[in-house]
Amino acid sequence: MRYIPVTCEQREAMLRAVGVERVEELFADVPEKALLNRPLELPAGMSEIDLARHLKSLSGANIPASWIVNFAGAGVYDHHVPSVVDHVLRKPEFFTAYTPYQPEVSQGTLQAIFEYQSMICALTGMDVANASMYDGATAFVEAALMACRVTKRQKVLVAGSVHPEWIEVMYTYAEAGHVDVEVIDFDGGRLDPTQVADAMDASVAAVLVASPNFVGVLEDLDALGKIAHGEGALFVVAANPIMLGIMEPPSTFGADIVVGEGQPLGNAMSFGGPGLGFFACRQKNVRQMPGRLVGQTVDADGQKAYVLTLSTREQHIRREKATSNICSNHALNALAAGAYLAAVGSVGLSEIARACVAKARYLRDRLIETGKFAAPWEDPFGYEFALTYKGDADEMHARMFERGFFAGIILSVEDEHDMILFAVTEKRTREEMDAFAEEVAAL
Amino acid sequence: MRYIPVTCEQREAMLRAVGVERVEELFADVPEKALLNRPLELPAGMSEIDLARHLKSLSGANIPASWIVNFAGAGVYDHHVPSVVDHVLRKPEFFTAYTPYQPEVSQGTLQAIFEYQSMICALTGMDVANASMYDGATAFVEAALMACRVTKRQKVLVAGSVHPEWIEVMYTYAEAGHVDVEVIDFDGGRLDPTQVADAMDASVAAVLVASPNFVGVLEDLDALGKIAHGEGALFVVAANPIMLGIMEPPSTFGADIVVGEGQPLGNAMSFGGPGLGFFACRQKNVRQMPGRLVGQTVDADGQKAYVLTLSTREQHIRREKATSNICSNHALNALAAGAYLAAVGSVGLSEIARACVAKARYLRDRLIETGKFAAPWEDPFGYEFALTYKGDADEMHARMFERGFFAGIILSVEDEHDMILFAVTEKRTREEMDAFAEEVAAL
Amino acid sequence: MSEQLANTPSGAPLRGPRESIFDLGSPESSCVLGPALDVPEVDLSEALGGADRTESPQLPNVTELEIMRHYAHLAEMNFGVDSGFYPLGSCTMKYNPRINEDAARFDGFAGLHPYQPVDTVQGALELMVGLSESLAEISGLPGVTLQPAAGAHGELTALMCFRAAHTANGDPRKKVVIPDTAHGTNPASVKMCGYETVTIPSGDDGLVDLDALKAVLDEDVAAFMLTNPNTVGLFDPQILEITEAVHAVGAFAYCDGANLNAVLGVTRPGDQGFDALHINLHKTFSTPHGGGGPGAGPVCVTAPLAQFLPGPIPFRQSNGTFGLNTPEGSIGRVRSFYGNFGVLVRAYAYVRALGPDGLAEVAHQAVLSANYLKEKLKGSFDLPYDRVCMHEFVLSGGRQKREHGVRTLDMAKRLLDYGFHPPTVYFPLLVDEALMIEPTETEPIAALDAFADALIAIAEESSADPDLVKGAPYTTPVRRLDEARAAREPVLRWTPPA
Amino acid sequence: MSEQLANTPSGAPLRGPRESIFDLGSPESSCVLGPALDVPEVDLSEALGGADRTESPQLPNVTELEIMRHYAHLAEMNFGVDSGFYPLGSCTMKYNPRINEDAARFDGFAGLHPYQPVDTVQGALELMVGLSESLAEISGLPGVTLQPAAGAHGELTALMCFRAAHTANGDPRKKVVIPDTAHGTNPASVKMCGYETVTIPSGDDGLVDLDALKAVLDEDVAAFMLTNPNTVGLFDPQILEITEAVHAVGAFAYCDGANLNAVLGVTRPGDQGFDALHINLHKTFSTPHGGGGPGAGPVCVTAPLAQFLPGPIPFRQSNGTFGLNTPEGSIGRVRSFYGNFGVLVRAYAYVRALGPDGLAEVAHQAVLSANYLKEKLKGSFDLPYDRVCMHEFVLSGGRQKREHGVRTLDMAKRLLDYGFHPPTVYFPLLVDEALMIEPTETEPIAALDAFADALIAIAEESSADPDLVKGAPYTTPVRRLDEARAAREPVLRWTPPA
Ligand SMILES: Cc1ncc(COP(=O)(O)O)c(C=O)c1O
Ligand SMILES: Cc1ncc(COP(=O)(O)O)c(C=O)c1O
Repeated sequence: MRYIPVTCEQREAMLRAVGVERVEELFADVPEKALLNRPLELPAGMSEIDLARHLKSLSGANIPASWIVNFAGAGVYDHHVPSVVDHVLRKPEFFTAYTPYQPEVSQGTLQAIFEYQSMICALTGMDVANASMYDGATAFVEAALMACRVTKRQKVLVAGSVHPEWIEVMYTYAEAGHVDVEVIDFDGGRLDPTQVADAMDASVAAVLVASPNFVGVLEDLDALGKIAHGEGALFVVAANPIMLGIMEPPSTFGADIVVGEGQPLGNAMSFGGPGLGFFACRQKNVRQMPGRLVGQTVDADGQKAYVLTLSTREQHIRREKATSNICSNHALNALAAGAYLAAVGSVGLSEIARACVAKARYLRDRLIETGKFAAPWEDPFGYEFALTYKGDADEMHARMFERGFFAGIILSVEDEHDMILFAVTEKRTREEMDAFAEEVAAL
Repeated sequence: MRYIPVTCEQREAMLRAVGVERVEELFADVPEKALLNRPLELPAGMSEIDLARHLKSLSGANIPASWIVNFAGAGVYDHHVPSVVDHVLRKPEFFTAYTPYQPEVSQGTLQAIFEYQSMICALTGMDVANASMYDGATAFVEAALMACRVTKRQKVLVAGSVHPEWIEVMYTYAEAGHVDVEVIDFDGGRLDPTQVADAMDASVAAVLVASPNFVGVLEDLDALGKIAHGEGALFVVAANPIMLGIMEPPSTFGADIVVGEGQPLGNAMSFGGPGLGFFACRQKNVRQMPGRLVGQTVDADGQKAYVLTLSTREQHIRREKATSNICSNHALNALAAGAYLAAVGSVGLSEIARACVAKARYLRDRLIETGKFAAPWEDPFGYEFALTYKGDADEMHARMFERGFFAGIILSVEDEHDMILFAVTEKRTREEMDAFAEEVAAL
Repeated sequence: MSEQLANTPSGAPLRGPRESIFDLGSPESSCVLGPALDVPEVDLSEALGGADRTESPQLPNVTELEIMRHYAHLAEMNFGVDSGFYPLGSCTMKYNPRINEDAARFDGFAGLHPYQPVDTVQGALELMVGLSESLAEISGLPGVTLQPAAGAHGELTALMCFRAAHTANGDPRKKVVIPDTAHGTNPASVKMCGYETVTIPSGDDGLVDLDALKAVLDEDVAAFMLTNPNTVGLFDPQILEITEAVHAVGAFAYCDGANLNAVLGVTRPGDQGFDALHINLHKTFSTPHGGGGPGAGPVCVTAPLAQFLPGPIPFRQSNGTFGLNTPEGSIGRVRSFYGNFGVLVRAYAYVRALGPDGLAEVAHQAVLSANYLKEKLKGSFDLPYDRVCMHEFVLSGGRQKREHGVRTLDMAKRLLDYGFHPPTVYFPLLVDEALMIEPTETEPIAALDAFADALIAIAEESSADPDLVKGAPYTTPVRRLDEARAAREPVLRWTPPA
Repeated sequence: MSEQLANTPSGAPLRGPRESIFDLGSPESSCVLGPALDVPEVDLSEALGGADRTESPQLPNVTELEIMRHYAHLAEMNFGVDSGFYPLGSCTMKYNPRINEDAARFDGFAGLHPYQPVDTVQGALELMVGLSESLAEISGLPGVTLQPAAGAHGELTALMCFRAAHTANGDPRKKVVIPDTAHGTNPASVKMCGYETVTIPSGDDGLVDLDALKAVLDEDVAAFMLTNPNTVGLFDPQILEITEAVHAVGAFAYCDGANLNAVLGVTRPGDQGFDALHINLHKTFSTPHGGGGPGAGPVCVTAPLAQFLPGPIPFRQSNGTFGLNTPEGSIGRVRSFYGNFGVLVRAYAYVRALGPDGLAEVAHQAVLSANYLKEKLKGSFDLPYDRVCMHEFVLSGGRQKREHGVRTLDMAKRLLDYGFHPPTVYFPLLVDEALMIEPTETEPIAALDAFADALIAIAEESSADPDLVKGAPYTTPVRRLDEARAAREPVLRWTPPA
C-alpha cells in the first residue's frame, strides 16, 4: 500500500507481538454504534501515474494569472520569485521538520527564523518581530487584540481604507471576543485624519491603518500616529513589505505595531494561501506579543545558538492566559521571505520597488490617455491605484481576460463610474502595458 | 555583477595584494595581436526576471510531446518519472559535486553509483556494470571497441535492426579508429540468424544486436549468441531496461556485454539528451572495460566505504593506453536511474513493463481494426511496433499532431506502404488510444 | 581523535553553528536586481509624497552562492522526517509524499490569484469541493470550511460557530469545558472566543470522568472540547455517553481532530456524536509541517451548524460548474481569501492517492505500530495507562527520575545522540515526566525496532551512568542550550557588531 | 566526548556510512506501481515469444520514505559547490545558478521528444542556434557543433574532423603532438581516433618548448593539442608562434578549452591561431558537474573545417525559422540525437544572464582571485612557476615532502578536516607533488582568505606534527580509504548476505 512500508508478514509478526489476531481488535474501545463498518465512500486510490494525470488535469482547468498579463493586486501580488527561494524551500530538512521544539537538532529552522525576524525589524523599524502569523488579516486582528492587552482598553479605531476582507475578519473576531470595533468612514483616496481625530478618545486602545491602503494610496502616517498617541492609544500600521524597501519605516511615524501580508516576499500567489502574516512591535511590549519568537543564546559549550523563547506568552504554557491561541504558524513562508530578502538585499529590494512604482505610474498615465479612464483622486500611491472606467467594467474585464490580460479588480460598479484597482509589479513590461492600453482603447 | 561576490573595494584591495593596478595587467602574457580589445558581440546581460521571461518564451515556442498523447519512441520513451526521482536529483550535494575523486567527502555519489551498478547487474544478469557512458549509442560503440581489445580481432558484425543512429555512430568511430564494421542486412521484423551465421568467421570480434530491436521486435538471442560464440566472438546485446523487468536477462543467452540507453529509467526525454549509456559485462573482462567503476572497500577505521577503482584502465592514469578517453560521464543520470529503480522495485518495474506491453498490443489491434493500418510482420515485440499505413503518413501525422496526438515516427514513405513506428508506455490510457484510433479512422 | 576535532576550524562539512547571513556578503552585492527599467524613472520623494526612505534597511547583501551555502548549512543542522524517525506525539510526523509537493507548485495552482474570475479557476474550486466532500465523508459531518489556517484557528472558528448558533437561539452562553489533558490551544481558543474555560480532571484511566463532566455541565456551557482519541492515546469508550450528556444541556460537543489518524475509516466523529471537528491536514493528511507551518485546519460540522460557517465556501453548482458562496448565518471571514490553498492541494492529492482502503489501512497500521512499540518499551519505563492504545501512547520517565535522578528531558536529549527525534515530552501535563510516542504508519519496522532498542539502552544508561544521560546530547550541531538566558536577556534580532 | 561518540549507534544526524539500499525495505513493497490496467492483460510468455523472465531481478523494494531518507543520508556525505569552497584545479567549480536548473526542467524543454516535427520545437532550435552563435563569437571560431557529451568527446570529435580534412586533401596523417602537461583525455582521444601520440617535454617555465615542438613537427603530424591557458595555469605567450609552426607543416592547432574561463572576452582561441576548440560547458559555462556528469563539450572550428562537423546541426533559416542540417562532408554522428540538450539550456541561460560585460568580468575576477590566492600561499609552499598566473596556479608540496615526509595527498586530506574540498593533486604530472588550485570568480574573498589560512596552518602542522597531517582526515564521514584493497579484490556490486 502506498506510503506504508510494512508487509503482510511483518504485520502478522507485529500482531503476534501485540497479542492480538486481527488489527480490528485494537479498536475494541470504539462503541459498536460508532463504528463505521463500511468502506468510506470515496474514489478508489490511485497510482502515482494516474494521480499525476488527475492533478495535471485539475490544474489545467485553471488559467493562472501568473501566465497572463496580470494587473491584479488587492492583497496578493504577482512579484517575481527569485529562483533560489524555491530551491531553499525544497530542502526536506526544512519542510519536513516540525516546530523547532528540540533546538539541538533544529538550528536550521531557528537561525533562519531569527534572521527573518531581524529582516522584518530592519524593514519596519520595529525592535522585535515574531516568527509569523497566518496572514495579514489575522496579524492585523492580533495587533488589535494586543493593543487592548497593552492599554487595557477595549475599543479600536480601524481605518475604512484597510483591505475590506481584513475589516471583515476584525468584525468576526470582535463578535466572538471582547473588542469593540469602530470603522472610520472612507470614501476613496486618503483617509481624512480629522475624522479619526473626531472618533478618538481615551477609551481607544489602538488606531489601525494601512499604508499603502486598500486602494494603493499612502496615508498621512505622521498625522494619524500623533492622533493615536494623543490619547494614549497604540498606533498600528499595516505595510506592504516591498514598499518598505523605499518608504520610511512606520517607526518613523511612531508606529507601535507594524503588521502586513508577507506574500510579496517570495511566496506564490497560490489562490490566496498560504500567505504570511508579519508582526513587529516595540521591545517594551514584547511580552504582550502573540506568536512564536526565536532568541539567541549559548549552548553548554558556550557556542552561539538559537531557541524558541519567551514562551510563557504562549498557549502550551499559559493556556487560557496566553497572548494568542496560535500554535502552528507560517514558518515555511517566513523562510521564503527570509530567503527572498537575502536574495534581493537592500539594493535589489529598492530597485524592485522603484520599478513597481515607476511602472504603475506609466500604466496609469497610459490608461488615462485612452480617455476611457479617469483618476478619482491624486494622492500619492505605491504600485497600486484605482481608476474609474467610462463603460461597462465587467464586460471590459471579461473581454480583456480572453485576450490574456487580467484587467485589475473591479471595486464597484456604478453607472459610467465603475472603479477598478490596478497593481503593477516589476514583472510587467512597457510592451505589455502599451498593448493593454491599446486593446482597451480599441474595445 | 551576477554571481560574482567581490565588490569594487574588495577588488581594489585584491589588486593591491597582487601588486598590479589594473586587472588587464594580469593578461600581459596574451600577445597584443591575440587580444580581443572589444566587447564580445553578444546580447547584453539580463536580470533574472528578464531571463526567466525569455526562457519561458523559448520553451513556450515548443509543443512538448509530454503534454500531448505521445506514441513516439525510437530510442527515447515517454515513461512516467516518479516524483521522488527529481527530488533526489535536486539535492545540491549531488548535482554540484565533481567526479568523486576525494572519496572521504564523496560517499554519497560513490554509494549511489555502486548501487546503480548493482541494479544494472541485476537487470542484465552481468557481473559488472560501469558508472555510465554518454548514451546508448556510444555505449554500443565502446562495446565493439572493447570486444576488439578482448578478442584482439578487428571486425564487428552489427545487426541492421539496431537503431540507425547507433549504426551511424559506429561508422563514425570506425572511420577514425581501427574497427571494421559489417552491418547485417535487415528488412524488417526479426533479424535472420542464418544471415549472421553466413557473415561469421574467426576474424569477428563481436556480434552486436539489439533486442527489442529498432522496430520493437525481440531478436532470437539464443540463436545469435550461439553463432557469435561459435567463432570465439563476443556477443553484445543492447537492451531496453524497462523490458528487462519482464524479459530474461541477456546473460541467459550468453551475452558477454550488455549495453543500452538508460533514459527510460527516470530520465526526462529532454530533446534526446542527456541520456544514459549503461554498460555491463562479465567479470573476466572487467579490465578491458571502459569508464568509471566504483568499488567497495574499507576506511582506516575498518568501516565499509566506496571508492573509484580499477582506474589503471583509465585515461588519467594510462593516457593513450586507456580503455577509453571517457572522463566526465553521465553520473547524475545514473543517479536518476538508481532512484527510479529503487522507487519502482522489482514489482513495480514488472507492472510497468507489463502495462506497456499490454497497451502496445491494445493500440496495435485497434489501429489494425480501423482498416487503415496493416501489420508488416508478426514477430514477438515489446512495447513498440511498426505498422504500414494505407495513405499519406506525413499528412496523417501532421493532422493528428494538431489534434494533440504524436502519431509515432514515420520510418519510410512508400506508396500506400508508409511505415510508422509506435511506442506505447504505461502513461497512455485506453481512452487516449481509442480516441486516437477513432480520429485516425475518421481522417 | 578529540584533539584533532578541537583543532579543526568549523568548515563546511562540520555541522555546527553558522555565521549569520547578515555577517556574509558585502554592502554592494545583490543577486537579484530589478529588471532593466523600460519606463521613465520617477522621483521617489515626489511620488511617495515625501515618505521615501532616508536610510536603506539593513538587509543582507549576498550572492546566490552565499545564499545556497548558507541555507545548505542551516538545513544540515535540522532534523526532519526525511532525516529519520520522528515519533513526536500528537504531531503525526508521517512521510510527506513528493508528488504532493510537485502538485502544489504547478503553475495552474500556485499561479492563481484569489480574485480571478470564477470561470478561470474551476479546477481549483473542484479540488476544494472534492476535498470538502472527502472530509465530510471521513468525519461524518457534512458541513465543511477549508478556511482555517491551522488546528488552533479551526478550534476558534468552530467555537465562533457555536457562539453564533447559541446567539441565534437567543441562548448565549459563557463557558466551555475541557479536560485537563487538553492541548494548550483549546483553552487559548476558548479565551479568544470570549468564553471562560472550565477544566475537569481526567479519571485515573486517563479518560473523561463522566461524573466530573456532568457535574459542570449546565445551561451556561456552550461546549465541551475533547481530543478523541485523546492526548494520552486512548479512545474514550464512553464517547456516546459523553456527547449525549453534552447535548442534554444544549451544549455542543467539539472534537479536536489532531488525532484523527488513528481512526480514519474506522469510526467517524460525527457518528460519535460530535457536532464539530477540526482536522489538522498537516498531521493526518500528510502535508508537511514546514518547520512550524503552514498547515491547514478545516472544520467539519453538523448540518444545522453549517449555516454559521465562515465564507466563502466553494460549492458544486447544479450545472456541474463550481462557485463560491457564503452561508446565510455565517460568522463572517476568519482570514483573507479561501484557505491555505497550497496545503489543500497536497491533502487532496493524499486522499486521492490512498482512497478508502488506503485511509483505513493508515489507521490500522498507525495503531498497530504504536501498540507494537508500546509492548517493546513497557518493560523499561512506567506505563501509566497499560491498555491497548491508539496511534500513540504515553510513557512516564518517573522511574528514571526517582531512581537515578534522570529526567525525561535528559532521555529525550540522549535520543538525539542515537539519531532519533525525541517524542513529545511533558505533555499531557497529567502524566509525570511524560514521553508521548507516535510512530505513524509510514515507518518501517526496522525504524521501530531501532528506536525501541535505543530507548531501552538509554534506560540502561540512566541507571549505569546517569551523568552520561544528563549531559546529553553530545553529537548534535549544538549542545544543550541555555534557555533561561534566552528568556532573561532576550536577543531577538541580529544587530551589527558594535 | 569520544566515548559518547563511540557509544552512539549510527542514527540519522550522524554522518557516516549508510546501509545499502538493497538492505532496506522488504520484498513486497514498491512505492511506484503501474497504473490500474485499463486494457486486457496479456500472456507474457506468449507475447514475448517465451523470453519472459523466470526470476525477478534483485532490485531494492522500498517505500518513498525510505528512498528519501536514504538519499538524504547519502547527500549528507557528499561535498559539492553548495557545501563549500571547491578549488579543484582544471575543473572550474563555480556556482551553478538555480534559474538554469529550473529552466532545464520546463516542460517545454524537458518534455521534448527528439523526433518531434521541427515546427513544434522551434524554441529549442532557436536556443541551440543562439548558444552556437554565442560560442562562435566567444571562441572566434565560426563552426560549432553542440553534439559532444563532454570535453573528451569533443576532443575526439575535433580530431575526427582533422582526420576527415586531411583525408579529403589526400593527405592522411599519423601523429598528434601533445605537451607533457596535457590532460589524460588528450592522448586517449588521440588513440581512439587512430593516431599515434607524440609527447614533447615542456620548458622549465612550464610552457611549450617551441624548439622541441618544431623538432617533432613534420608532414605526418595531423595536429598539435594544447590547453591554453595550460594546465599549470599559464597563458603561453608564444601562442602565435606555436600555432604558426603547426600550420607551417599543414597540421591543425587544437585548443583544449577546459581553461577557457580565464580568457572569456579577453582573447579568443580563434584569434590565437587555433583551428578547433572544445568547450566544457560544465566548467566555463556554469552547468553543474552532477557528481561526474552529464556535461557537454561543444566544438568550435574554423570556417574551412565546419563542413566536417558531425550532424545534425541546428541553423537559422532565411525565413527566420529554424531547422536541422548535416554538413556535406560531415564525419557523421558522434552520438544519438543533437547533444546534451538539458545541459545546453543551462549554458544558454548563463550566457544570456551575463552578457558581454559579465563574461569578461568572469575572466577578470577568476584570474584576479587566483593571483590573490597565489600571493597568499607562495610563502608557505614551493611555487614552481613564480609569475602571474591565469585562473589557476600550481603549488608543489615538495618542500613538505622533503623536510617532513608529508605528502601532498596528506595535506589534501587534512584540508577536508578544515572544511574545504582539496585542490587537484598530482596533476599535471610535470610538477612534483602538485597542488593545482582554481578558486573561480564566484567565491567571496572571505572564502579565499579562509582557505589560504587553512593551507598555511596545514603547512605549519606539517612541520610541527607531521603525523597529524599524515593521519588525516579525522572528521569526514569515512576516514582514508584502502584503495589498494579495492583494486586488488574488486567488489563492484552488492550481493545478498550469504
Ligand atoms: C491535540 C492538539 N490540538 C490542537 C493542536 C493545534 O494545532 P495547530 O498547531 O495546527 O494549530 C495540536 C498541535 O500540536 C494538537 O496536538
Ligand atoms: C584540461 C582538460 N581537458 C579535458 C578534460 C576532459 O573533459 P571531460 O571530463 O568533460 O571529458 C578535462 C577534465 O577534467 C580537463 O581538465
